[in-house]
Amino acid sequence: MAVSKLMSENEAIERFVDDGDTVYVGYTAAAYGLCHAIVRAGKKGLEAVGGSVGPQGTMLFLAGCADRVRSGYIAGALRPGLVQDMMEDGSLKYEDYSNQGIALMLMAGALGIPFIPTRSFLGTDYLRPDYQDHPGGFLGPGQKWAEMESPFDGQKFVALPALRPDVAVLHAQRADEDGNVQAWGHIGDAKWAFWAARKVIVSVEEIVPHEVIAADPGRTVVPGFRVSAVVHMPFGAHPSGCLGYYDFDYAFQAATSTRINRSREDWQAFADEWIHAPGDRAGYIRHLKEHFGDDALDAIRVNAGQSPQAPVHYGYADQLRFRL
Amino acid sequence: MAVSKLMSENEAIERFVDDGDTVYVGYTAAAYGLCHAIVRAGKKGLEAVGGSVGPQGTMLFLAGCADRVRSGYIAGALRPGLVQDMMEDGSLKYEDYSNQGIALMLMAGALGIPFIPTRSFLGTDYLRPDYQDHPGGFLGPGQKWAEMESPFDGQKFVALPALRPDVAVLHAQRADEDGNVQAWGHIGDAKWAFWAARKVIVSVEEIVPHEVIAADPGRTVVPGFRVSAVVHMPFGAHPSGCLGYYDFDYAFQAATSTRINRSREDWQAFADEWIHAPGDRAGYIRHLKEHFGDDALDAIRVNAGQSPQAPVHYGYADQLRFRL
Amino acid sequence: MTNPADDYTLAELMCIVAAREMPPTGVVMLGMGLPVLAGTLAKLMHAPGISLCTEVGAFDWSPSPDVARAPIGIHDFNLNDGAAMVTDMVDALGTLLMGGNVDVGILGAAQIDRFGNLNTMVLGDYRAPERRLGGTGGNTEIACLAKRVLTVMPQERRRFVERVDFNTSPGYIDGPGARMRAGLDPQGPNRVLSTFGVFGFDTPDGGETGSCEMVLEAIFPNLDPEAVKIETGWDLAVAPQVREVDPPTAEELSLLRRLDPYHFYLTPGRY
Amino acid sequence: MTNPADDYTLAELMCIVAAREMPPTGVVMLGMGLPVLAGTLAKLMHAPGISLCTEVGAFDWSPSPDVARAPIGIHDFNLNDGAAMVTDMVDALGTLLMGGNVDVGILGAAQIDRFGNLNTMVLGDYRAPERRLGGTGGNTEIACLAKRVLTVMPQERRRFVERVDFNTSPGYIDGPGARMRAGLDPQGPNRVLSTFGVFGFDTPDGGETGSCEMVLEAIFPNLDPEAVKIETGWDLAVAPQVREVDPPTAEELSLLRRLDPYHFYLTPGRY
Repeated sequence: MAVSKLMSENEAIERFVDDGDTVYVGYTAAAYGLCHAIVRAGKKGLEAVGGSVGPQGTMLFLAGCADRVRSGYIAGALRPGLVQDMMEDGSLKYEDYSNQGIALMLMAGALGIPFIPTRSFLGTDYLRPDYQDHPGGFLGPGQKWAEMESPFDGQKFVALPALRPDVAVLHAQRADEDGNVQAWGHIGDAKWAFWAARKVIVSVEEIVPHEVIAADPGRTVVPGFRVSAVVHMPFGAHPSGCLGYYDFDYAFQAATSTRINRSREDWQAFADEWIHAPGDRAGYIRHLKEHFGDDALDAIRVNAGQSPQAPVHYGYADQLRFRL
Repeated sequence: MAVSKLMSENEAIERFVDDGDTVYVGYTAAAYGLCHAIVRAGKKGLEAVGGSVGPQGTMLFLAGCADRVRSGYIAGALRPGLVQDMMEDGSLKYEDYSNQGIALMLMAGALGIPFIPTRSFLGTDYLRPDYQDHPGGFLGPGQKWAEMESPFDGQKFVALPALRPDVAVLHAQRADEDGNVQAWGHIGDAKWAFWAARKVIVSVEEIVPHEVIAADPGRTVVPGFRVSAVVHMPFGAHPSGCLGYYDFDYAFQAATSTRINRSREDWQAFADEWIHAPGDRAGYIRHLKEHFGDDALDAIRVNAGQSPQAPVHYGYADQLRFRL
Repeated sequence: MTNPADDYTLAELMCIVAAREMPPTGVVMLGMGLPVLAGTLAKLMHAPGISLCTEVGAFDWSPSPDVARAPIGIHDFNLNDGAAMVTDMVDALGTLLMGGNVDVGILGAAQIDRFGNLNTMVLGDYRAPERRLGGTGGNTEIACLAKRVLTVMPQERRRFVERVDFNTSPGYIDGPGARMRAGLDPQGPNRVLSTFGVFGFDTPDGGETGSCEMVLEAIFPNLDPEAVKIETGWDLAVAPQVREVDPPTAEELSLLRRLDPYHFYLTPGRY
Repeated sequence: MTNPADDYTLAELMCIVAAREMPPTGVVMLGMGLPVLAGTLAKLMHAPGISLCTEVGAFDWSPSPDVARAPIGIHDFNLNDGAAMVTDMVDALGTLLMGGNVDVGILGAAQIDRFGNLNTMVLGDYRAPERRLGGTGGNTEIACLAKRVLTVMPQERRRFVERVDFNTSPGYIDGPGARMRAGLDPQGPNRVLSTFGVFGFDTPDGGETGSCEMVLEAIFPNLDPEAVKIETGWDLAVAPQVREVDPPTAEELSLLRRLDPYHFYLTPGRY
């Protein structure tokens, strides 16, 4: 409780990400800054998991940090490039699920149950027997899912095994030093990653006093006792966005995501300039301003959107008229 | 969307509760006013379900509206009285689960999956073969749960069948006329009842403009398209409480819950005075003040508790610097 | 209807026709890509009563009439502005979709086949891919579990194929009864909106009976059914009466273009 | 330690001893009844580092030092005041408890037996009840899934029974290995805090080996182990060295009483 979990991104990754770990790297609460720190730390043999694995995950593939992916959507493979090549030449192994599949598997992991049933995947080629041991995969047959029937009504379903990542890297709006995290807005599968992962590393736009958390505990998405490290990292999601703080930098994203995926040289040049040389996210933001001008972040400044209107009160009576 | 779902409690019950329905009657979002309306409407053959079925459910048993209960805790059976007698003489059938069991079964119902695994109940007498067809029950063997092993690791678990109540009656802090409901505070199993039930009837302390809902959509627990009826019912949870509006009326509760459970005569006297004669919740509150004085509600007025401190902004950029 | 706009692309009309296909009310789950643009257009013009939802967790999104853009994908923050509820993916693809609350799913894909199956996964053999794609996202569960599916796809012979290389998203699979045999519910009436026309499926009951094959029902102005057949990879069934699709109205076209200010959606080669 | 308070009830000391049993840190799930009072006392005095949680959905509740009352049951709204997170029952009994995040569960019950099994369901035969009880609430899952369990129960022969009438909440079931055979994890070290003393269980490894029977380890001041045996429904095992429990300190007793201003918890006959 009283032990601060606040630390730098480089320390957090060094302490809580081990080579070979299964790492939740999602799309919605995209922790670009933490993924950059993983690249800097030169972690190896990681598996990236997420309902969708965003461009920050692409960097883990290109840097050789991650050689496996378990996901429903791989942003880096959307268009021709290195990630598609790696999947085709076997240097990036993959097990394909779907957004819902991974989200439910994370929920099952969080719930401590062995699997979760779904009626998705029925009638698809995912379940083809000759695809269960495909050369691109790494789980092996029988471990990816199981077709079953309900003991109550015979309904066919697919049993998806629980997924407990070794570690999750996530970005959110705010937290206190104890690691109580508050987030708002549509959150994708990140909600369950906070609970499924054995270790949780979260970067946030703002560190707030515990009183701010306790003033609205319904806004908390994970309590501090489940969090290993909190990193104060303004613009930690850039070039993705953080609701209420800045929007997606689509220009930067479109330019870089195509470029880094084009050739090894392009990737290395990007990594040297934007990941290694800056040293941390603060350096990255400084470089962004040097490179694009002091107004580099103006385009993503929030200038629309709403805030709560009506009062919310967690009110009760502290003196009662009590008769037994 | 644009069709108002606002109506009186008596109309809502008449239109959306049918004899024989399985009715979610929980503990946390206790809809006393709606349960009183069920008693007034003289519904028959209902089954009450909930992780815990609170004293408002007791009234459904005593009034003869409900003759079955599927729950982990039955408030009316805590101490000797009519409810225990009914369970012992067979006039109230029961299937015992647990709070977690029912909560998970509601979640499974909401998720549209046939069952949910749990490691609870393992090692208990719930699973004794000779208890599966017990005289007090109504589900029959094989329908209550199933002991299974995980196809992935052989882990033993109990499969709990999905539970989809025909209708849920709930009380919350506020909603708009479309039925978008906002609630805050610890909410027990009510969260999943809003999604598991085929029909949702909700009473609220305040009807707010849709703009209030849209200003903080993260506070919404169920969207209007899942809600059948919204009832504007101040003090609709009394003698239970509504966080931020009034606390539990422990004095009233302690007095009445013991009394109504003591004898048929006591129950009938209570029902006549507090349910039938008042006609609706407004009449009930008027009678409360006539009976206990105009300051009857002072003891439960909220005078402690917190409100959100720090700003929350659902902010984004409405103009982007976009390059493809 | 006002004078038809005479200067429009087939892709623009495809999105407009998709918007026209929306029912007046119901819960609509938006897939990735063009469905977001078409759904936004429908909500603002053709079907204000629908409840637009995304797998990311925005429920019943009602954009203001002067919204600056259709969401740039389903992660756009502007989906939080006007939503009645925002939550997570399990609530969206689980509680909402699996729970049976989604009336219409609107999808895109890389390939579609004669039974309306979609492929978002791979070109060629899954075990030895010619070209690997990004993956299915929520496409699979929407196809499995929505009560109706609308598919928006450019009419190209390489994409309208006899049999999808990988069936990520079941339509009628391999014909009548197949969905039910697989453990899925009937689904429909489904529609495909392409850059050439509008297709239905030959089944009166969501896949129980009928051939369950795609049927050309309506065609865009100044196009010939033969042109559609040329861009279709199987012997396409054609309805006895092929209706001609109304061209875009000036209002439809101007709103559609206003909703895509960065040409994120309608830049040729991106859809 | 300050001068012991000399005027206290055995029930008061039971709650105080339960509070003393709390580890310095860890996640604690509060069962219904006296556990709420004992947990609140521990958080404010003995173990400020613990994270108190309830099945209703309050996580890491940190009451202010001058809190007006221990929560009147786990539904008391004051559990929202000082909590780090408030959520629902699936998150509490599912994600938190089943997920393996609960270090200590603290429970009460109607009956306990020599293996620490609890009964919250029925007196007599479940198929022909002598007396039906309210039910288990979250007691069953906490007993199944918490890493350790502390049980708080008045020492009465009718409640400390050879075998519970209905095992709602497994301790060591029927002896060594039984939890694992049932599919549960080992659990412990468990403790029972009664109105007469403190009990452990004869197992070094959470139920794999040892007799797994309840053992009297400490006794309240001025009580004789024979008195405990008289109020125990089986031949109770007694540790070679039975420690005497320290009486309440003045601080413990005054805080405990301040936390129960309405005698909701410590009115004889209510626990």
